[in-house]
Amino acid sequence: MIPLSHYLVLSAMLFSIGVLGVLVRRNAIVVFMCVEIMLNAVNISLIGFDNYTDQVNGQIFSFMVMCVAAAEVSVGLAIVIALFRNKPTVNLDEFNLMRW
Amino acid sequence: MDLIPAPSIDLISLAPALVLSVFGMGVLILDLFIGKDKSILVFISLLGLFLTTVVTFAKGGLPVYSFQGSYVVDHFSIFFIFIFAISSALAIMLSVNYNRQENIKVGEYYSLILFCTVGMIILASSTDLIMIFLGIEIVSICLYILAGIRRNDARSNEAALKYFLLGAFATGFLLYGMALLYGATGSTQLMKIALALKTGKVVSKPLLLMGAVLLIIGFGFKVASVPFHMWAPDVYQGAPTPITAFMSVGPKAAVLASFFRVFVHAMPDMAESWILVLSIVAVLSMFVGNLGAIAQTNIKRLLAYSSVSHIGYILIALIAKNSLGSASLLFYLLAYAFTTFGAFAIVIILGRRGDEKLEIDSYSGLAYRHPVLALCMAIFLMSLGGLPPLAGFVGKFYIFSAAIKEGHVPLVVIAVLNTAVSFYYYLKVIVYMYMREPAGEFHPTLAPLSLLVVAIAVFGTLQLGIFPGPIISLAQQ
Amino acid sequence: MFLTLVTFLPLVAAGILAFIPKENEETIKQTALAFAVADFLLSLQLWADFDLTTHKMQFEFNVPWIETWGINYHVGIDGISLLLYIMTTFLTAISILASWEVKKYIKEYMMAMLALGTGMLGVFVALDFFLFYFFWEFQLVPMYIIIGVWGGPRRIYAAVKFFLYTAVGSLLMLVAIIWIYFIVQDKTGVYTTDLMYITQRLDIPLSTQKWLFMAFFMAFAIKVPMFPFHTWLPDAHVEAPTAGSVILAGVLLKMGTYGFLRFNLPLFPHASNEFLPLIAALSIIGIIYGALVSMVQEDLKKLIAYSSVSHLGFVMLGIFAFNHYGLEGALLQNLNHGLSTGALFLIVGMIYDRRHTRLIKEFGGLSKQMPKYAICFMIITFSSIGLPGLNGFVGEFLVLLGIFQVNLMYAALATSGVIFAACYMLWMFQRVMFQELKNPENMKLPDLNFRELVLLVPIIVLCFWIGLYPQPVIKTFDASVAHLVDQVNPKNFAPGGAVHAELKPGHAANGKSEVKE
Amino acid sequence: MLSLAWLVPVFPLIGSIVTGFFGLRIGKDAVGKVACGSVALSFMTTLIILAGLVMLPEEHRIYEQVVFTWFASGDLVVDFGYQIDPLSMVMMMVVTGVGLIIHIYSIGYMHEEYSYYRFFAYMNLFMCSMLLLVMGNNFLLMFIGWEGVGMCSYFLIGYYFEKKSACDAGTKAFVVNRVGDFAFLLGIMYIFKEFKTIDFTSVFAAAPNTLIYGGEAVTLITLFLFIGATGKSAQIPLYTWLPDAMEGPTPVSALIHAATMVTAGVYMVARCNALFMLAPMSMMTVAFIGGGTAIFAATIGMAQNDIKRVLAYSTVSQIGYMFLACGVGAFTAGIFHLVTHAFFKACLFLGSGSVIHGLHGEQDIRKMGGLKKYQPVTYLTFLISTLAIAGIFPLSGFFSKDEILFHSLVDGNMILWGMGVSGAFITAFYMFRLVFLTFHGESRVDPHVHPHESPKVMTLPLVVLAGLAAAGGLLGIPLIKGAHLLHHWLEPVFSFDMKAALDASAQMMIKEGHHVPAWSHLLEKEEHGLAMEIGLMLLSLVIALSGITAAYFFYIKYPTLPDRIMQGQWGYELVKNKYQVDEFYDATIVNPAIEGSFFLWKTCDAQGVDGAVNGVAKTIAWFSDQARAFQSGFVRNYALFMVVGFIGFLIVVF
Repeated sequence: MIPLSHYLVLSAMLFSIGVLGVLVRRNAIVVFMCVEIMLNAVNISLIGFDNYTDQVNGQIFSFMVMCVAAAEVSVGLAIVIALFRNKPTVNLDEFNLMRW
Repeated sequence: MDLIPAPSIDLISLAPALVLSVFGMGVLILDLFIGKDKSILVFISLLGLFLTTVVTFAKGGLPVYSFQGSYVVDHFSIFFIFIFAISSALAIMLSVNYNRQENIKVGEYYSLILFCTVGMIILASSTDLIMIFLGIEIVSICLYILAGIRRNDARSNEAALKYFLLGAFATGFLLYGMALLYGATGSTQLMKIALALKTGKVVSKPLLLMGAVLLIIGFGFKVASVPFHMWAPDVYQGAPTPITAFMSVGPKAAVLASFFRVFVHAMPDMAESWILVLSIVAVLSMFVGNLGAIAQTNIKRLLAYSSVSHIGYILIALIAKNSLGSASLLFYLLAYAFTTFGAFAIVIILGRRGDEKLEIDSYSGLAYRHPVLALCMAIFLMSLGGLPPLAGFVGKFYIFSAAIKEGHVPLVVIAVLNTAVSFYYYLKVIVYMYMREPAGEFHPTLAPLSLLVVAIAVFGTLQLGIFPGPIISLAQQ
Repeated sequence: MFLTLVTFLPLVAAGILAFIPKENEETIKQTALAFAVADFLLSLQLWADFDLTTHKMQFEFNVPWIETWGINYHVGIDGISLLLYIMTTFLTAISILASWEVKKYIKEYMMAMLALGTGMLGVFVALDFFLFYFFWEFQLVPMYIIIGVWGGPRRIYAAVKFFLYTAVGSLLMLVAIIWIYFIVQDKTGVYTTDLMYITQRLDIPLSTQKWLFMAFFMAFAIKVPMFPFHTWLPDAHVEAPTAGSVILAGVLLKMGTYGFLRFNLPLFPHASNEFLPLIAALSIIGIIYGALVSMVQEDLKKLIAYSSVSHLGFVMLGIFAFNHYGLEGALLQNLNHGLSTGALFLIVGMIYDRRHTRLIKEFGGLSKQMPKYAICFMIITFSSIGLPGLNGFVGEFLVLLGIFQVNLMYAALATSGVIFAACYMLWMFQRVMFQELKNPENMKLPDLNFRELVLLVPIIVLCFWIGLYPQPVIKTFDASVAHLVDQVNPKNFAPGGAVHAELKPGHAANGKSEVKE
Repeated sequence: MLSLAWLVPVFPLIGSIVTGFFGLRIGKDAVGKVACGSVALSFMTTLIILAGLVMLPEEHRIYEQVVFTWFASGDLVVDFGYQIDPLSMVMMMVVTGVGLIIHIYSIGYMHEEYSYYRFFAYMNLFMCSMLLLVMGNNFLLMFIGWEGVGMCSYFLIGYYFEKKSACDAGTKAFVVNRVGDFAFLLGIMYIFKEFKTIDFTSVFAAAPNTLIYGGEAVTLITLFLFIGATGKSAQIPLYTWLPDAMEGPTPVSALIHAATMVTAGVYMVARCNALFMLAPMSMMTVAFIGGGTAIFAATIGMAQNDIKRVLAYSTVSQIGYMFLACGVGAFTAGIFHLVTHAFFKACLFLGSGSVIHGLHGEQDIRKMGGLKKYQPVTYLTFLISTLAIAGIFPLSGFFSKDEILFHSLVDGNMILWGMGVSGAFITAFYMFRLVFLTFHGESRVDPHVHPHESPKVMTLPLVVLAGLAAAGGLLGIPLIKGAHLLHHWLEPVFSFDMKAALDASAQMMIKEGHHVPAWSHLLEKEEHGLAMEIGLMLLSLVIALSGITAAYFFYIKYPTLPDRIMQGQWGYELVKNKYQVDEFYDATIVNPAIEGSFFLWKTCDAQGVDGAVNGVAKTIAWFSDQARAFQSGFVRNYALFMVVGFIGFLIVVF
C-alpha cells in the first residue's frame, strides 16, 4: 500500500504549485486555474486520508469540493466575461482602480 | 442493519433554511413572469425572511441535532439566524431605492440575497466541516455575483474579480485546513474532533497545527481580518452600497459563528496555539484597520477599514472562549448590524445617480442642511466608535468583559487604545458634517424604505445602548 | 427620584427645544434659560434638604438597569458631590445667559448646552460604575460639538484633541472598571457594578491596586488636567466659546478631581498612599509650571487656561494630603476655581465680544473706559490670586495646611504658587486694565450692560460669601470628608493587603501573570 | 466699652463702600466728609476702648471678642475675632490717629483729582484692613489684614494707573510682599502643626511648653514669620518695593508706606515675642537684618535726589532700627520707635507733599532750595520732624532711638550697636541734606513755577503731627522710674518668663532623651549703671549733631563741595545707584524667570509636552500612510500578503 505520506507530499506539492501560480501569473484565467489546482490538491489528501483510515467522509468531501469548484468556475468565468466587456483584457495588473 | 439507513431528518429544525430556499427559488422563478417593476419581489423576499424568523423559533427542546450531528439548532444558531434575517431584510429594503437609482434591474438580485442568507443559516448551524464548507461556498458565490452586479461599472467588475479570485484562493487554504484537520483527527464532525483532541487520539500534531493555521487563514479571509483583509476595502468600495452593507454584516457574522464553533467548540484543547495566532490577528486587525481608516477620504473605504478593526475587537470574543465570549459575540454582532446598516443607509440616502457623495468632504455642513440625517449618522459613527449610550459601547463593554474575565488584560488595553484611535476618523466625519460650512448642495433621495432602515437602525442602536438587558439575557442563553 | 428629575431636566429641556422652530430665537433662549434656572433652584432644594450629619449617600435612587450584569441605575449625593452638583446647575444657567449673543445655530447651541448639563450632573451623582462611565463619556460629545462648532479658528483641532485626549484616559478606566467588576465577582460571587457595594468590599493586593489606580489615574489626571497631560486644556479653552470655557473650567475639570475623591481614594487607599509622592510631585510641578507658563502668555484665555493648571495642582495636592484640611480645602478650592475662573472666562469673553481679540498687547488702560468692568475684573482677579476675604484664600490655605501636615517641602514648594499667582494675574491685569489707553480701538468701548452685570454679580457675591463666611460650605463637606479620611488612613487597611485577597486561581490566572510586575 | 471693638474696622469699611460705589454721585465734599468721618468715628471708638482698657486691672488687660467663626475644618477653628490688649491698643491709636490726620490732609492734597472718590475708597479700605491686622485675635485674621493692606497698597501705589511706572511699582510691591506672605503662611501652618491652634493667646501661652528653646521648630517658625515681616516692612532683602512705592500720592506714602502698614512687620514680631524669645538664632537674625537694613538704606538715602525717595529710604532704615530693637529683645523700644516714627515720618511725608504741592508736582530736590520763605509752616514742621528723626533732645526721636541703641549694646553686642550708631550719624546727615537743599540756600526752582504755601487743611495736620513728633518722647522718658509710660503699658504683653520656658524646654528634651545644654548664662542679667546710660545718650546726641554739622558744611557752607568730591567716585556712584540691587534682582530673578517661562512655554510645553502629544498623533498618521501603501490594488499583492501571513503564523505556531 502506498504510504499516506506520499499522498500528502504530492498534495502539498500540488497545493504549493497552485499557490505559486496565483502569486506569479497575471492572466486572470490562469490564476483561477491555479486555484483549481489547489482545490484538487486538497482532494488528493482527502482521499488519501480516507484510503488510509478506511472512512468515506473524505470522499464525500471531495465530491462536494468538485461541485463547488464547478460552481465557482461558472461564476468566475461569468465575472471575467463581464469584466472583459468593459475593458478588453484579462491581465490582472490592469485592474487597480481601487487602492489605498 | 439496513443497507440504506433512512436518514433521520428533522424537518422542523431545517425549516428556516428550507423556507428561505423555497422563497429564494420562488423569487427567481417569479422574476421571469413579471415585468420591469420588481417591487413585488421585494415584498416576497421580506415575507420570506419574516417567515424564516418565525419558523426559527418553532423548535423546542434545544439543542437539536440532525444529520448525525452535522447540523444543530441551538440558541446560538437561532440568535444568528435572527441577525441574518434582520441584516438581509435591511439590505433588501436599502436596495430598492438604490437599484432604482443605479438602474440595476435584475430579479436575481433578491433571490441571491436570499440564497446567500440560506448559506449563512447553514453556516451558522453546521457542526461538520463539510457542511461548513458548503455553507461558506454558498455564501461566497452569491456574494461574488452580488459584488459585480453592476455589470457596466468598472469598479463593480473589478471588485467582483478581486473578491472572486482571492476568495477562491482562500477557499483553497480553508479546504486544505479542513482536510488536514480531518486527517489528523479522523473525523469531520466538530464534536468528534473535540473528542479526539481531548483523548489525545491525534494522528499527527504538526498536521493538526498546520490545519488549524490554514483554517484561520480561510476564516480570517472571509471575515476580512489582517493580513487577509486586503480585499475588503477594494470590494467594499466597488460593490453596490447595499451589498457592501450586507457583506459587512451578515456573511461575516455567519463565518464568525462557524469560526467560533470550529475553534472554541472543536479545539478547546489546543487553545494555546490558536489563541496566540488569533491574538496576533486581532491586534493586527485593530491596528491596520484603524490606521488604514484614518487616511481614507472615501466613506465606503473608511467603513471598510473600520470593519476590519471591528473584526479585531470581535476576535477578542473568540479568544476569550468562554460563555461570556459567545454571548458578547452575539450581542456585538447584532449591535454592529444595526449600526453598520444605519451608516450605510445614510450613505445611500445621500447619494444619487451620478453623484454618489462618497467622498467624506462632500458631507461638509450636512448638519445644517439635514440635521436629522446628520444626527443619525453621528449616532451610528459614535456607536461604531463605542461611545455610551449607544449599542457599540455596550457591545465593546461586553467583549472586553469576556476577555478580562479570562485575564487578557493587555489585549484589552490594546483594544481600548485602538478604540481611541478609531474615534479620530469617526470624529472626522462628524467634523465634516457639523463643523464645516456646507460646500455643495445635498439632494438626498428620501425613499420611505431607506428611511425606515435608518429608523430601525437608530432604534436598535439606542435600544441596545440604553436598555440592552433583554437582548443580553437572550444572548447569554 | 427628585435627584433624577433634577439631573435629567436639562436633557428634557433640550428635547423640548428641538420642537421650537429655529426662527424663534428669543423663545429658544428664554426657554433654555428658564429651564436652567429652574434646575438650579431645584438643586438648591437638595442642599436645603441635605442632612449634614452623615456621610451616607442621600436622595438615593436605585433601580435595576441591566439586570443580567448587575448594573443598576443608582444615583445619590453626598457632601463631596452636592456642591459640585449645585455649581454645575449654577454655571449651566450662567453659561446659557452668557451665550445670549451667540449668532449661529442658537437652537442647536442651547440644546448642546443643556445636554451637556445632564451629562455633567450625571457624573456627579452616578453611584454605579457603568452609569458613571456612561455619563462620563456622554458629556464629551456636547462639549466636543460646542467647541467644534462655535469655537475659534482652530476649533476643530482643539475639539478633536479634547475628545481624543480625554477618551484615551477614560477608555483605560473602562478596562479597570471591568477588571474590578470581575474581582468583586470572584470574591463575593455577585455580579455588580454598584459603587457603594464595591467600595465596601473591594480588598485587593497592592500590586493590583497599583495597576487599577493607574488606569483611573489616567482618566482623571487627563481631565484635571495634571502636569504632563494638560496640553489639551489651553487649546480647548482658547478655541471654545465663552460659555464653553466657563463650563470647561468650572465643571469639566472638577470631574477629574471628583473622580479621584470618589474612586481612587476609597477604592485604592493603599495604592493612593503609595502614589502620594508621584502625585504630589506632579501637582507641585503643575502649580509652578502652570503659573510660570501662564505669566508669559500673550492670549488672555491661554493665560487663564494655564492658571487653571496651577490652581488644579492645589486641588490635587489637597486631595492627596489625605487629611481633613487638605480634602476640605481641595473641595472648597474646586468650587472657588469654578467660580473665579468661570468668571474670568466670562470677563475675557465680554471684552472679546467687544474687540474680537484676546491679545493682551491690544489692550491697556481699559479701567478708564469701563469702570464697572474694571471693578468686576479686579475682584475676580484678586479672588483668583487668593486674597484673604475672597473665596480663593480659605481653600488654598486649607490645602496648604493639609499638605503641610504631610511634608514641609511639598508645602513650601506649593506655597510658592501664591507668589507666582500674584505675578501672572497682576501683570496681566496691569497690562489690560491699567497703563495708558493708547489703542484707538479701545477708546469707545461700552461698559458692561445689564445682562453682563447679571452674569457677574452673583459670582462676585458668592466670592465674597465663600471668602468671608465659608462655614456653610465647609460644613456640607464635613461628614463625607471625615469618612473619606478614615478610608484612606493607612491604619485602616491591612499592610500588604495581599493574603486573603488573592484572586481565585482558576479564573484570572492569565491576568495575574501578565499584569503583575 | 470694650465690646465696641468690632465697630472699629466697620466704620472705614462702610466709608469705603459708600465712597467707592456712590462717590461720583455724592460729590467730592461729601466723599471727603464720609471718608474722614468714618475714620474719625473709628478713632473715637478707639479712644473709648482705650478708656475701657485702662480701667481694667493691669493683669487683665486683654479682651477677646469673637464675632463669628470664619471657618472650621477638623480641629482647625478660625474665628473672626478681635483681641484688644495694650499692644494692639497702641497700634490702633497710631493707625486711627495718624490715619485721621492724613485723611484730613488728603482732602486738600487730592482736591484736584478726578477720581477723588476712588482714592478715599481705597484709603478707607486700607484703614479697615490695617485695623483687622492689628486687632485680629489669630494669625489668620491678621493675615487677612496683612494681605488686605497689601492689596490697598497695590491700588494706591498704582493710583495713577495710566503711568506705567506707577503700575509697575504697584505690581512690584504686591509681588514682593507676596514673597514675604509666602513665608508668613508657612509660618502659620507650622504654628498650627505644632500647636493645633492659631489663636494668639493659646499659642503664646502654650509656646514655652510646646517648643524647645532654640529648637528646629521654633527657629523655623520664627524665621518664616520674620521673612514675612521683611516683606511687609521692607527689610533686606525684600525692601526694594518701598522706594518704588513712592509713585503713589504722597498721603499714601505717609499713611501706608511710613506710618502704618510698613511697620506691621514690627508689630507682628513684637506680637510673637513669646515665640521669638524661644529662638535665639532667629532673634540674632532679626537684629542683624534690622541693623544691616538701618545702615544700608541710610547710605542709599544720602545720594538720592527725589525728596520722597530720600524719605522712603529713611523709612526703610528706621524700620531697621525697630527690628534691631526687637532682635535684641527690646520689644518696647521697637514699638516706641514705631510710634514716634509714625509721627515724625508722617509729618515729613506730608511736608514733602506740601512742598510738592507748592511746586506743582516737582519732586527733585536739585530743583528746590530756599523754600522756607515761601512755605514757612511747612518748613517749620518739617524741621521739627527732621530734628526728631535725627535724634535731637528733647524731641521724640531722641528717646526712642536712644533706647534702641542702649539695648543693642546692652542686650546685643558691639557690632549691632556700631551699626545703629553709624546709621544714626548718616540719618542726621542725609535728613539735613534734604532740609538744606529743599528749604535753604539759593532757589533753584524753575522760574515758571511760583511756590506757595499749602491751604490750611494741609498745614494743620502738619502742625499737629509736628507737635506729636516733638512731644511723643514723653511716652517713654528713660532713667526716671515709672516715667516710661509705654514700657509700663506694654509690660503685660512683653513679659516673658525666660526661666520657666527654659525649664519646660529642659524637661521636654529630657523626655525625648536629648542632652540639655547649659542655659544658665541666659538668665544672668547684667546691671548697668546710670552713668553708662547717660554716657550713651550724650554720645548719640553728639553723633547726631556731627551729622547735622557735616550736612551743613557740605550743603550750606560749601555747596559746590559735594559735587567736586563725589564726581567719579565709585563709592558714590554705587550708593547713588542704590547698590544696583534692583538691577541685581532683575538680572538674577526677574529676567531669568521670564526667560525661563518663555522657555517653558515655547520649548517645554509647545514642543516638549504638547509635541509629544502631537507626536503621537503624527506617528499614527505616518503609520496610517504606511498601512495604506500596502493596499496597492493588485490582486497578486494581496495574495502574497495572505501567503506571507500564512508562513508567519506557521512560524509562530511551530
